[in-house]
Amino acid sequence: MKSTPILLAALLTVAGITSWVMDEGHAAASANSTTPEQDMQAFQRYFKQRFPNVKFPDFANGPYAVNAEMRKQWEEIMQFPPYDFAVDEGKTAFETPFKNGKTYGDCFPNKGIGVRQTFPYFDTKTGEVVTLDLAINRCRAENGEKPLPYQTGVMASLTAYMSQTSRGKPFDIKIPDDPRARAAYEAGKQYFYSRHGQLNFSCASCHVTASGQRLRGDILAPALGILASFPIYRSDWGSMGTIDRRFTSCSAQMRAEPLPPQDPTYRDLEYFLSYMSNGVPIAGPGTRP
Amino acid sequence: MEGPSQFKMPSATRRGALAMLALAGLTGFAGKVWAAVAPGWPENAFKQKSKDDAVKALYGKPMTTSDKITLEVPEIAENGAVVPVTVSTTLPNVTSISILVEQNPYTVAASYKLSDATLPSVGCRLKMAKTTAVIGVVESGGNLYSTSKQVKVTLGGCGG
Amino acid sequence: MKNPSRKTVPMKAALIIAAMAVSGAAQAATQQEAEAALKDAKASEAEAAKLTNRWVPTERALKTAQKALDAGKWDEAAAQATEAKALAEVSIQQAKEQMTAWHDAVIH
Amino acid sequence: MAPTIRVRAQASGDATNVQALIQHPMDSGFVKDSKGVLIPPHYIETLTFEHAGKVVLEAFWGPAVSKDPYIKFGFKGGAKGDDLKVTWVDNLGKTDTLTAKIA
Repeated sequence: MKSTPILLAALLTVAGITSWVMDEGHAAASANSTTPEQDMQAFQRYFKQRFPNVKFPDFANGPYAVNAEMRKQWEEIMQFPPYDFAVDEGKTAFETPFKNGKTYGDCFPNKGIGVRQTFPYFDTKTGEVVTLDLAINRCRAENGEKPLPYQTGVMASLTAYMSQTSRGKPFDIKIPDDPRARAAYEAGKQYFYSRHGQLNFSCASCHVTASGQRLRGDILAPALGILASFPIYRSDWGSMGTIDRRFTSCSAQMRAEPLPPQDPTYRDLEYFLSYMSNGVPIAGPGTRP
Repeated sequence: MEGPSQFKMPSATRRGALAMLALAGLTGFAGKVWAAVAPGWPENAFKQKSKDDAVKALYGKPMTTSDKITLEVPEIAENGAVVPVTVSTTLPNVTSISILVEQNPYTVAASYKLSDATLPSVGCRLKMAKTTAVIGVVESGGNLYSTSKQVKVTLGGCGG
Repeated sequence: MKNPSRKTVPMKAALIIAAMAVSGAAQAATQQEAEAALKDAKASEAEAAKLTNRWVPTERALKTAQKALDAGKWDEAAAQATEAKALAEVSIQQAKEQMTAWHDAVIH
Repeated sequence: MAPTIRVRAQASGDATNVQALIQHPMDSGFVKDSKGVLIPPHYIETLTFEHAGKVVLEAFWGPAVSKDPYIKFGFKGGAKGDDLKVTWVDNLGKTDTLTAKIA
């Protein structure tokens, strides 16, 4: 039973943290009475007020937008960012034809160039949220190729290249007039604000209420624009990672058992977060500590 | 870099390597055999675990502090795995610049040999095990100068 | 306006109770008791999974319990299963509470 | 093997500014993998830059240089279109070289 004291300590810590986080609790309202459009306006207003000195497009740069000391190191690293190798690999993979002679470009509008900002979208035919990563693997399946693993490797390289061709284009996420699309949005919103895992944290505990503050050595990124720089090269990983890799590791850090990559719940979460960030320009691929 | 200088190992090192090779052959620890030393690489200096021993192994002479060296490091490293460090100097006739990290497992992080055409400024990214001093060492006109700065390294693994 | 901090009180209490339950669990156990405890814990974890709220430590305790059971260590298996069960029950309570409590956190 | 070296060399005035990024694990020998086994040391020991037959920088690196290492320096001379040869050798005897054009 050697885990017991640690467990106990963790639980007691959480009890403390809970009240700390909740002290800043927001006025409650019947959340379903607001439209996504109203949610987005409130969401963006919150972060603009919380970080009055951050220019709106700069929210794409996460912790570097809100912390000067980190920004200096980031600018140093951006002189020759370590994701450059991934972008090269992604471009080659993107342009290399499948066995049937077709390419990724054939699966996307505008041949896949400059389209990152439109993902994820709600597919009214299948009734589900489609992320860029999912679209890439569906493209492979349609062309008789095996799916790529979602968290790192070629998938990260492909999305790095596709993001780079989309830099500066503002997030342009739509919620079509379809009750299923609205339900997916609401599910993502609920997941974002719900507490999960042993540490009793929600996504919002760190990336809304405590955003810009230090958690151990790191500065917590504001939720606004938080996906705009993906995929990212994290020094901590020493490699590239996709949004799935980040969601999975966030879950694990909250001591919640991660969902499988591209689980519908994670896709709904990405849909909600990206919609909240409408207008923030794509800045991926990015680097993070 | 040309030529078979690969084999210009000091004899003691070579004997050691040969002994290791024999040992590896006997015990099957084949992985060890592949340890090679690039030509010119100051193997002994990279083994030192203190500032004084490192400087002695690298240069064999004492150093004095100088305000003519600029050491650019972050106050708080965003991640100890990637700490940007730049050493520049206005001292003349610079032949070598080295960077030491005082409490890393091995003190010498990097050492640069400059030609007479090289500008006296080098930047790189280093790993730091914990909060400690980074020391920039400059060899100028045959003499050694240094400056140092503390860099705070905190636990990461979250955020982003 | 509601006081949101009031909502967390039962949660806190549950967390502490769970921790206490865990520390009192190391009793002598038979094979049947260990197997029953593990089955019980797995049932709770299945409910947590339905609520999309499995916890890392619960999964870890379940795995350790299974290993201990396979190795014939009934005491350890029972203790780990009891820990897993306690954790799973708190995760279920957390998920149920959050079904409405999340509204309080929404930016507005 | 995909190229492991990326170089940006820019002539500006009477000097050339050089930045390079190398894809290399730079394993220190102190880090364990996910199974708890120590990853053996694997790092670049020397990195040289040659311009017009002359070594303009020789870097000696150890395990404390970051993964996917980066270097920045400058030298007097060098003109647009000149060759800059970059070579690294690591502790396992692996090596790569690339000749870039100064822009």
